[in-house]
Amino acid sequence: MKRALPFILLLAGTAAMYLLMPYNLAFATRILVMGIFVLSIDLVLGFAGIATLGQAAMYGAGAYAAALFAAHAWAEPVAGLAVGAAAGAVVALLSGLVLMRASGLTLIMLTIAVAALLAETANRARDLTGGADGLRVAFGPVLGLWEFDFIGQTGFCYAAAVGACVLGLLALVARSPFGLSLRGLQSSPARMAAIGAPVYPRRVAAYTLGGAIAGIAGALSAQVAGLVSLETFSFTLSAEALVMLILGGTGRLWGALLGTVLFMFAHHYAAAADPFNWLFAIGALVMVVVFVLPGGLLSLPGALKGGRHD
Amino acid sequence: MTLLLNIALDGIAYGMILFLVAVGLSVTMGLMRVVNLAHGGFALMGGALAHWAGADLGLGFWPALACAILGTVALALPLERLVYRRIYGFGELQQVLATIGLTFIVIAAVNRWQGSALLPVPLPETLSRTVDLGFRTLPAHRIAVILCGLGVILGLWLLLDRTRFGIRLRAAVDNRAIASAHGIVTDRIYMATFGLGAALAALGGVLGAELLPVDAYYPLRYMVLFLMVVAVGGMGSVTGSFAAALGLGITETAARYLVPDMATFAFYGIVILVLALRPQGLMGRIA
Amino acid sequence: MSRKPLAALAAVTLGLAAGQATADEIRVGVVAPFSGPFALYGTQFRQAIEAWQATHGTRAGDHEISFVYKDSGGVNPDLARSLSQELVIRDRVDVLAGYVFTPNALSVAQLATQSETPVVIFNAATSAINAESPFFLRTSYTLPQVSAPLADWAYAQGIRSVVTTVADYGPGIDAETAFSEAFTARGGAVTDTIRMPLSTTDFAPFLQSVRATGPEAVFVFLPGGPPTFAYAKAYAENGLKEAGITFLGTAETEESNLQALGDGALGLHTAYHYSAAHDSDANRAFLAAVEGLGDDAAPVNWASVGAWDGADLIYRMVEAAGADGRAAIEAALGAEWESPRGPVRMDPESRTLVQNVYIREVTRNPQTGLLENAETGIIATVGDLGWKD
Amino acid sequence: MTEGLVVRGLSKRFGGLVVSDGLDFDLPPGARKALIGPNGAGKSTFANLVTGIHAPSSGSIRFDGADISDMDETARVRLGIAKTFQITTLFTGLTVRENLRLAVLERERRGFRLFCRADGDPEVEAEIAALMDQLALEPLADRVVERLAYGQQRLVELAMTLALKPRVLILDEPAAGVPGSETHLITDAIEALPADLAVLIIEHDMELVFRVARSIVVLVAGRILTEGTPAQIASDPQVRELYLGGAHG
Repeated sequence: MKRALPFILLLAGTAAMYLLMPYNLAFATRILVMGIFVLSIDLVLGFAGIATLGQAAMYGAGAYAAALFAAHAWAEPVAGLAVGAAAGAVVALLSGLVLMRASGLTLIMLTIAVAALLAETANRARDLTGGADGLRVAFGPVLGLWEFDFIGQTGFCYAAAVGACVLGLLALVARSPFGLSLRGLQSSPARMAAIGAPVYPRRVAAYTLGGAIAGIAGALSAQVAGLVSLETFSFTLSAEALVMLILGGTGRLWGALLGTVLFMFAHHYAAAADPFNWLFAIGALVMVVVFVLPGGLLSLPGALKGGRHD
Repeated sequence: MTLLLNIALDGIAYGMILFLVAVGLSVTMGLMRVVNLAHGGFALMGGALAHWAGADLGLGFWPALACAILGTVALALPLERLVYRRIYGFGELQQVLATIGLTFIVIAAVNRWQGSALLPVPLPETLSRTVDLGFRTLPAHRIAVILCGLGVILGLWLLLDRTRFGIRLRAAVDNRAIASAHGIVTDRIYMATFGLGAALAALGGVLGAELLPVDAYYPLRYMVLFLMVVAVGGMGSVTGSFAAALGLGITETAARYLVPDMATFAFYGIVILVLALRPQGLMGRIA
Repeated sequence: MSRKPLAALAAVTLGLAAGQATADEIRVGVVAPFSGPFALYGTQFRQAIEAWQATHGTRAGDHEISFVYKDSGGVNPDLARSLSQELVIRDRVDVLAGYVFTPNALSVAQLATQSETPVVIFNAATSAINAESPFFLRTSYTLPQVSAPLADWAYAQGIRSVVTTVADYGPGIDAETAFSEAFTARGGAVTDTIRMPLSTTDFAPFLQSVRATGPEAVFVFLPGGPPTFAYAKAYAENGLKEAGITFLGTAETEESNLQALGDGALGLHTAYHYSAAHDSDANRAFLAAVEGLGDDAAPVNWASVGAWDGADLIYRMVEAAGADGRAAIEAALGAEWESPRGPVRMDPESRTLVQNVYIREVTRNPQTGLLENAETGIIATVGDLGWKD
Repeated sequence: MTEGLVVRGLSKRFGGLVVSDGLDFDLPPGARKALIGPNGAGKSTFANLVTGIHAPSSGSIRFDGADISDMDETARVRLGIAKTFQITTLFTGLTVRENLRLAVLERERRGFRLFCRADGDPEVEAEIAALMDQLALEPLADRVVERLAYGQQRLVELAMTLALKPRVLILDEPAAGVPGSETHLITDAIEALPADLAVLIIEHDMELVFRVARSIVVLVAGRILTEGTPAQIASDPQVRELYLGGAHG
């Protein structure tokens, strides 16, 4: 029962968003998409300990792949998600073969460089991608049944369903031998090698899986917005998502979700009220979390109790 | 032949600007092992102070530059004490986040103070002239930057390799506990080094402004560029940053002459190639 | 996913829409960057609108007009669309306005069409945007609109060879195409086309290449801000002016960064639809209205005038049609008025303004001592030359 | 006939520095050998060469007749050559049970399994329980490793290494850093190791060495000085010179 509690809370939260914010469904949908993206970073960074500031490379690849697939092959969104996931996975696999041999600052730089290269490629391939103008694509009804409406009901329910699937998948993975081995990788690559685990292939696998999920998030964003822009590859997107993850707490799925929801709400309301001071607020918030709550907000109850959680 | 000369000249001039804007980071990140994403923030402080001194106080270029460097150091030292001292022992990611947070605060502060428009520092007559080199002209400013870059690398080499301060700094970085045991006051050494990094950041921000114009969002716009130079050069090596800046500068300049639309690919391609083959950077020590 | 809540919500929304038609208050949602590197646009939009309301009141016909502002940051179509949707559905705005970047404008096409909400674009200048929804209107300009007349003017000045240097992204290439087509159609020769990476800050290599080619003029298109600043500097420093290579630009000498360019900018030629130095009563009234806002007034440039004319157009639409989107579009098409930039007319087909394009030269105003874009003549009165239906 | 680990002419240079110089070494099944020598003699480098962390500059390493000189660490562990580190290296954020589970699952090559629970296999859980029982770790089973005493962490590391079911076990200073009151835990555990397991102990603690080793190799400056039974080594004048003459003991 206790294990199911977070799921029940999450379900209730999603339903509450739908019922309490019927006029803000587009915003609620963006939270869901971002949540999936942050989960993908959590898998790569929080579980496997692979430091990245370039996860947007896979997000953008997924978004463009889904849009191009819809424009030239089949406009059904669920198929588009599969294509987006595949594109994210392929980009992560190919870049991961080089990147996963590096670590630390070098790795961070390489992830940034890969995203920058992809952005430039998409910019250059204007005939295909529309370049800086963006690529506008009309997607068909979800599973041929539900048309995307401008109020955003279909978009929200669709994103919630996809988000639930991704979360379910990651909850499975987190408890699997693979998930355990990722935590091992993060904790001590030397020890992993000493127990005979193939460290490099395992890191590539983790990066690829994270890439697939980022690809799904990107594809989903393309579908609900009906548009893809070069900004899907941007450093800002990677960095912002990372801040959300750290805010919530790394290495735990709920941390990723909590951080995303809080950050997005804070941004939506605080930034609307005072865009300038928002930057002050976010800067201060990040520093407070790093200094005072390195485990993220999810570690707050434990910290308040005075004891450390086990 | 003229083309080759052009590439060499513009490449060195551009590379030297890259070196000047990144060398402060090479000091804080390379020597002190802090992934200091707020480096651009200190350069911005310098640029904004110089603009303020020039435009609002009516000072000339050189007094404005001095004002920028001193002002930035004056702001950096308390920050070292309050913020950086606490993050020296953190992991790379934590350092990245803490310094990104600091960068946001600096941007917001400058934005509030000076607005979001460009913050130019008008050059003095001596630097805004163009110098005739026979086959072409070159702005005097670029020549000054090249000389300044050479001066900085020489000065740092003397400081780090030839003085007691340098020896103590390297001892402090390599092993803080042992250095303390030998009576080296590591806190002061760290503070002085950090001040040096901030001063170099301000110098680079002001001198580099002709190519990398300063506005409130300067730190975010060029953060990746600074980091790339230092990462390619190798952590812990000022000489490495120098080589990387010149190498990247000449490569990108050559691409701009020969295949202008591929220049971005050339830049990132080289970065990926170098880091994939030598993860520790050109002259980095293996950790 | 049940159909029930959908139906219920649709009913609610329709009910709200029905209530709106009789309401006296018309709300306009402005989506623009109010934070980040492009925050100046948002400030200029807001100040132009406030200046308009300060001088023209808040009533149009029988309707009270109010504006709601939303911060879209930079290029972020997801956010722009979500904010616009929220404005239409929750804040019940009757008109959307603003939109600095092309992707952001494109992202609301479907929303505008489905909800029949007129969208008045204050800035985004890619020709193709307006084809995406019949509810798009544009009070700025399009790239071909200014680039092609510039080519005509250059040819008329006796310039026969040009090298184009543009930023390697959509708008840059659109400008390059429009200029080259117009220039070669006249009989001129484009001897080289250089596309410069968007992130470039060191323009010396490109301009040295231009110099080596030795054309009579160089055409440039760059995004505003630091790149433009660095390019203008590099043009002066690399001796192109001395070599007799004329600078042909568009928005490069816009007013918000003009003073920062310094003396190096003197004599630069640009073709554009608005200069803050335009000599007319309408412009003086506009400048006075913005200055009347107080010390915080941002420099006035094309973005300000786009918003000012946008407000003008919105007032006309509301006066004629109230909250009825379709009727409002009908009322807007063909509308003519005297703008601070000169006479303008909303082209019924391309839904972009037909306006004068001026040739300007950067000079120092002897009275204020400041740099300004002195208009030396009208080159053309044109609509969107890039419009393809 | 199994021949175990056979090392011939093994050398390792780091730049100009020769750390291992033409070593010949045998470790048949059931062996209990100790490698001793002063600091800097190249003991840890030897261990790293055997386990594949470093590649040799020359020479060969054979295991059960097959040349494994070019194999990487992972492949050697999978052949059955396992080691503990000089400084305890564990998954510090995980519990004792999770550390052991990870080792067992990797040995079983299940690390890529995505869709079953890591703790879902009763056989694996039973094996973990047996290992903890063997080293008296049960009371600590669900404690996070980083909060254990150092001697306890040492035991966890030993248990993890045993979980790999190795045929060659290299213990790099198993008692280093362990308080005297806890050393017996380590000694007892080593004495209770399976009889057919080949064990190499690198250690400074002579008491421990003389208690568990049946044969001792003395390494000085990258070369083997001498090899013999504990009694022979204890009476060897060269060794006495080395250890009583001021070098570390």
